[in-house]
Amino acid sequence: MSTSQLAERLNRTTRWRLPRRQLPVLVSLALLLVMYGIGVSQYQAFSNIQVVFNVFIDNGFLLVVAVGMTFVILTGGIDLSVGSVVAMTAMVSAALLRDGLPPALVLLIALLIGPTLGFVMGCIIHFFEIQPFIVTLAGMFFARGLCTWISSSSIPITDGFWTSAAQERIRIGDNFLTVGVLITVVVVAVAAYTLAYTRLGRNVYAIGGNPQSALLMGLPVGRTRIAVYTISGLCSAIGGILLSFYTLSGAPLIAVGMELDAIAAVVIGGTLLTGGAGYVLGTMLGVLVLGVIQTLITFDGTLNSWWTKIVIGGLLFAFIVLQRLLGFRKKSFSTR
Amino acid sequence: NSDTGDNAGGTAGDDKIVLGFSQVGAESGWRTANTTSVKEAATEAGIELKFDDAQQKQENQIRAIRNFIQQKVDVIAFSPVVESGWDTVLKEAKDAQIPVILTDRAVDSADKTLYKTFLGSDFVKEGRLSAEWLIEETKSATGPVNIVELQGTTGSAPANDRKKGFAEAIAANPNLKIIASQSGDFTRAGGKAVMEQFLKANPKIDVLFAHNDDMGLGALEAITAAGKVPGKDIKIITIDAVKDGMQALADGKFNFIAECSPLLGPQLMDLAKKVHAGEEVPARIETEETTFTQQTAKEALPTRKY
Amino acid sequence: MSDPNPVLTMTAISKFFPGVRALDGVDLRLFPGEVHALMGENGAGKSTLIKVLTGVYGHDAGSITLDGEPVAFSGPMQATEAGVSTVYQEVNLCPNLSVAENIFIGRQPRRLGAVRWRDMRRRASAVLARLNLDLDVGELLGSQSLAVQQMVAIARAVDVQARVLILDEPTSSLDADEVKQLMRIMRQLRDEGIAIVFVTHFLDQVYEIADRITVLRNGRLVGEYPTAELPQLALVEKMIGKELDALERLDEAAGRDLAAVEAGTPVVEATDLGKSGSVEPFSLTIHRGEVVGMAGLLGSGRTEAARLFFGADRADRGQLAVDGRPVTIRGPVAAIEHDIAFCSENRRTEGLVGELSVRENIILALQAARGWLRPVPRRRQDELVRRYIDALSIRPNDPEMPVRNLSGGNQQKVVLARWLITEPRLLILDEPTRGIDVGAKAEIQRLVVQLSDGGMAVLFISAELDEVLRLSHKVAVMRDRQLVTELANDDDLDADRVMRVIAGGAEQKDGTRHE
Amino acid sequence: MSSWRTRLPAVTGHRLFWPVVVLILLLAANAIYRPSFLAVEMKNGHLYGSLVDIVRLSAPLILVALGMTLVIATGGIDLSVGSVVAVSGAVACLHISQQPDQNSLGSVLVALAMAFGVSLLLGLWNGTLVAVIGIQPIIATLILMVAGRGLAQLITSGQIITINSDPYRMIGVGHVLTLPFAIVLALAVTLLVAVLTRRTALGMIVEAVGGNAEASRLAGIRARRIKLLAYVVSAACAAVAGFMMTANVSSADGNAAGLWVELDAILAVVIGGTSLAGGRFYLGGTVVGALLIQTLTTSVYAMNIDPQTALLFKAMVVIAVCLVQAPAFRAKFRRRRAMTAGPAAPTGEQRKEQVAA
Ligand SMILES: Nc1ncnc2c1ncn2[C@@H]1O[C@H](COP(=O)(O)OP(=O)(O)OP(=O)(O)O)[C@@H](O)[C@H]1O
Ligand SMILES: Nc1ncnc2c1ncn2[C@@H]1O[C@H](COP(=O)(O)OP(=O)(O)OP(=O)(O)O)[C@@H](O)[C@H]1O
Ligand SMILES: [Mg+2]
Ligand SMILES: [Mg+2]
Repeated sequence: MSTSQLAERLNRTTRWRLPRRQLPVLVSLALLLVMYGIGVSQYQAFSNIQVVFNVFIDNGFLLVVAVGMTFVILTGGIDLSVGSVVAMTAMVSAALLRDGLPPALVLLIALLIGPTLGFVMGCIIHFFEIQPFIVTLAGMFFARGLCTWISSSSIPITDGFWTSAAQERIRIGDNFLTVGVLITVVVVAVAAYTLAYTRLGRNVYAIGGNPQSALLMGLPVGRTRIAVYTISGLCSAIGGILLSFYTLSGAPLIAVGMELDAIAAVVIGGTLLTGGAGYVLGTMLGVLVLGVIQTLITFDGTLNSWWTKIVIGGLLFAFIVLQRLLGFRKKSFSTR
Repeated sequence: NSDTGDNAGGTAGDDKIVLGFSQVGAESGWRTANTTSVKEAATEAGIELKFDDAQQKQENQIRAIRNFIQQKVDVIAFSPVVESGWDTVLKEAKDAQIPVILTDRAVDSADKTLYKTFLGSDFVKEGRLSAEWLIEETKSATGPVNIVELQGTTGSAPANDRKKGFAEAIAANPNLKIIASQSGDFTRAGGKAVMEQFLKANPKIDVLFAHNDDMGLGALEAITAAGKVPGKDIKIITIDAVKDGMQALADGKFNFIAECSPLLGPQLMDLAKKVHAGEEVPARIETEETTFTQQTAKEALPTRKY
Repeated sequence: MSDPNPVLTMTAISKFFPGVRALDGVDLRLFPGEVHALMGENGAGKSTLIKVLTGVYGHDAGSITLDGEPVAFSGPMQATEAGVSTVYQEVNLCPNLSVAENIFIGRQPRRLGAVRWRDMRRRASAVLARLNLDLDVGELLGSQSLAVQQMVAIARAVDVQARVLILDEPTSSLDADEVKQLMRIMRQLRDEGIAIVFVTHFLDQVYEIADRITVLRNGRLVGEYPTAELPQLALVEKMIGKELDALERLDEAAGRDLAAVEAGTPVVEATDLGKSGSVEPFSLTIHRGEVVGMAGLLGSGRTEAARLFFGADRADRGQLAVDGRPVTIRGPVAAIEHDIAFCSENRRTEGLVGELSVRENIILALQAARGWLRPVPRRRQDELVRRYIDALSIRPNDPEMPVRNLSGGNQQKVVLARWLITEPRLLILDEPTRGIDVGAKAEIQRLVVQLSDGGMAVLFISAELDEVLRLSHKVAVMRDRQLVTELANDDDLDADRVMRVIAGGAEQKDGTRHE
Repeated sequence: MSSWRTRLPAVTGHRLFWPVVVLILLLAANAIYRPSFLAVEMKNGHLYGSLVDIVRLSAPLILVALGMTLVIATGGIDLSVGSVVAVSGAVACLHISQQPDQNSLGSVLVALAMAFGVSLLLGLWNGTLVAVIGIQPIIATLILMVAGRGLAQLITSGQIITINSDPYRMIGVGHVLTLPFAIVLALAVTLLVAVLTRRTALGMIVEAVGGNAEASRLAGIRARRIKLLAYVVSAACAAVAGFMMTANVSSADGNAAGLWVELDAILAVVIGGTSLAGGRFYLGGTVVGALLIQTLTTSVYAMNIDPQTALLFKAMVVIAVCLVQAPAFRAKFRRRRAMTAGPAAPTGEQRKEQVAA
């Protein structure tokens, strides 16, 4: 009948578009490899596997935070509190450890406050219909305020569990990874699975696509929205723990501006800020891009402070424009 | 440029020392002078410098140190953004047998073997010197002396230490009282905005203690706008001794500056050569610093480098 | 009907919006195994009643029972769980998800908590096949035409094993064949004992399928009638609340004189205009005072062709001439400069700015044409807006109401008004009567006749062949993204013949017009 | 929704009612802490007092936030304003510092023109990335946020450039008719933007683009050009703010000038009632938002709140503003009251659901 004719034609005309949905991610990957290649060709030591490992070691917490941010951005929201929550988690852990609490308990408390704050923010956003930007900005002030309130100077961590977690080297040949990297990988895997294979994950995409429709389709919009901010809080808390492994201390001014890095990583990874489209793996690429840019600059070692900033901006620009031109993503989905 | 890359590859026989230096950032004129000093001194001393700017982030600094280790530089030097949290990466440097020199700010590692030496000023001492001058100055004062304090960025090491040094030193003197203390974020604009409100809230302010020159310079404008004479109605004590600050001191607008010298370059290069050669160096080297009064500032001003 | 126990009752429901009384003591009874038509003019409160029922809106008075138990759903999620499945007016799906997901989201097949994608796609294909629709369910919904989206929404609702199925204007963007499929499914579900609420402005469909009719007017209940006892004319009168002569007068407009307009000057001529991947090159001339109808199946490329005239999409081959002079139309701005207007079929994404008021939406195109430096004086705005609110009977007639608060049909009228005030020479109307009630539809049709009599050229796209035939001087038929032929609208042209051409039977693509 | 509006005077329904209430509460708290807080006196022929300080210090924020309002109205966001502030200040101060006579009005004007020109270029850059190349606004402007600050430091060589130029100082601390010049300037720019958007059709066009870009395009609006323009205007406003900030302390600090001002500006815009999703914008609201934020900062100093807890204080106030401003929040309390007063609505919560019919 005519409809099937129509459908058949539709299939014919649309099938070739299929890979295009993943194309931006592939383009990002290719560009990342090109950047890595440039590094290798320029600096001898760049080709060490350890350099790649270091990118993961040094950006693990950012990656975890960005993964949480991905959930939020996929619903069309934003979470500015992540950097402060990271600092707060590290700070609280350090303070509690200093006071002699057992590490297991500290870990539990530290992993609870982030999600709790996220939950509260999610509730405010949902029930009172206040823009996420402003709620999470208040959350950012609050968590950072809590940091300086706990202590205005940094608190070292000397706890045995923490130090061994921090300094444990997982040898792979001549190179090594840290415990933090393993945790990061687990978080990324769990997040990717959640987004792709659970109802919660799919609801996240639906809300990002069109929140009103999602509501009318009978999806638990409120619950999901609160959940993503809680997840983001949890990821920030995990990020904070990783950071406290990484630096073995809690400092009130650490991770300032990390929210921007995380948002940048998510968006560079191809996620739409308006929500509804994106992948955790894209976010991982985004973090790696930022990490490789930093590494390139360190290896260069000739840039002074301001040129560092200009070059970071320039590399970001080159990457994003190329990504945009090669990946050629449609601006948004039209319902046409 | 691939030839620096080759050098960084660490051909052991190469006699040119490669120094990896991780700077905090470029958050102030002081810091920039510090960077310039290190760079110039490196060229002069024939040391190849790998410079990295951490943009005030500890994460970046740790990353930089890791990369220095990868590049097998001969010596690593850095000005820590915060005191704590360096053990892990310093252990890695130690394992790679690369000596580490701290500059400007200390770290709080329990394991002192992680670094060879710490070259830098003592922030607590700067606060104390400022207080001591004030105590001397107000010896004859009978009534209470009202002090307002402009702190640096909340949570930063210099702010914490200068506040501490100052407070400890004046504690003994009941006449001296800090009546208000706020953060001016080490900036002129911050210093000015805070001082404006101090002036309105407190009819009688005798002394301003600012954690750096810039905040002092900002406060200066607020004081003038309020119709008071800086240096006379309100005595101003600051720290750093950057050029504009010294000028203000020489002009009689400031009363005292405790120097915090950014010119660590030559000393650093010396140390780098020594530790590279395996010589023993003292664990703590203080920068050669002094204090300035209005009189000494006038004399010193023409020869100041920053 | 036979069953004495209603599955659902709504009693004395009232709902107020700021300044608007959308519902005022409305009752609705729904019995198992019936199709219940909910009828009323645009803005009568049909959609609101449905949203109150499913808990999208709270209500200010009244009560709802389901199976005799009082219920108050907090939202569509609860309603769905209780067995009330709804297709809301306007497609409310997620364009960023695949077709399959849109059908199954929230109730995906799972194993151990993990969504089983393959299973889901297979079942989605099966559900769509039931509606005689065969498409790649892995495709994004947003890349499908509005009609397909509408079908997907229906498929989603139908697939749930619900006791109550609510369809708010599901047929407005469907063509005859799709409607037939939908009717078939509805009958099947009714026979299974499901109660169906059916909202539409197509009276034929009501009389084809509905068992009973509830009529609303201005937020009030007019009455509930068995379909058999309410003749069509009486229904219309109940809906609009007065005697209807507008409808009769329409037929006078039929039988338009093609020769006369063809003798006039061509306003726009397309020569081999086309866009690869979208529309095959076609040629079409529209004269002063001529109404050209466009007929074709869903997705035959009518919209695409119309967009090329307006520069909404840029043609990559062929020529467009306005007044005999070749022009390049780079975009809507250029088209508007040549006095072309385009009323898009998708009012929500391409027509309205929901946040802006009715007034602002109406003057938007005129203002854009004048440039930002020369604002339309407020007095003139008010006067223009007032005139068209009255002419098209846009309700509520408050020019400062945000347009998104208007009912679907009234929104459509706002888009129409926007283009009418620019006084174009070529007016492209893509499904202008979608979702519009009988009275207003007659109004719009009369307007088209009136405008063309006044010299305006009109390109009229509609899924309703009757309407096309009634208004056009000639009918351009599209099939498979090709303009297959032009048919003069003379006495022996009727819907059947057009249908045959559309289906690709009788007439061949010979380029010559059937005289 | 309608019932309370008829019950209470129309003012409480005004969008700005609650932010203004919080603003007044803050000022009242200050006045209680120190009664002289509200005092405005004449000193050397100038108005002098904390209130004057607040308005003067908020002038640059008002400017930045005005530009930000337009950008946000088009559905974008501009993170680079802080960097533009730094660059414009740096260019102007650098030029002046190189003049033999820093007090010459001519060279100050040249400096201003140069800096303004550079800023317009930066705005054009942002606008091009967003409107022409189609990069997401947040990331497009992030590029300049990072690189622009580097640029500012490059211009100042990382030093603080101190100048001694009376005409330039005028912008930051000068007075006209007893009023600080900065206030007058901010007022003038506000009026200019208001006239440009509300006396012409520009405002509505911007709102249409932000509300539905595709529909606007099909209505014949050059949506790209409007977006581009918004970024240019935003940069222009930031440039003037840069002059004010640097003139305030007679020095250009490439690192600190305008640091984090983008967050404050966005906050001001949002408090003012403009949605980050784009569409309707409210210039008056933005001004109130900016004043509120500056009052908050000044209160910390004036009430001598411990810097260690200042951020907590700020967080509380911000969240309080948002809550009282949110209709949904107030509705909860009204319902509470209604419950006790009379028969309650039968269903739970009424959704402020704005689904198109
Ligand atoms: N969110 C809202 N805010 C204010 N008024 C509203 C809102 N939603 C609907 N209305 C008003 O309620 C009335 C009923 O609208 P409704 O959508 O129910 O009409 P309808 O019968 O479905 O019409 P149509 O056939 O055009 O779809 C209209 O006057 C409309 O303007
Ligand atoms: N961007 C796109 N991606 C995929 N398919 C598309 C796209 N645009 C159009 N199509 C398909 O091409 C077909 C032609 O669409 P068009 O809207 O022109 O048809 P139409 O005859 O106007 O039908 P309708 O009555 O649905 O408006 C549609 O069925 C649609 O599925
Ligand atoms: Mg309706
Ligand atoms: Mg169409």
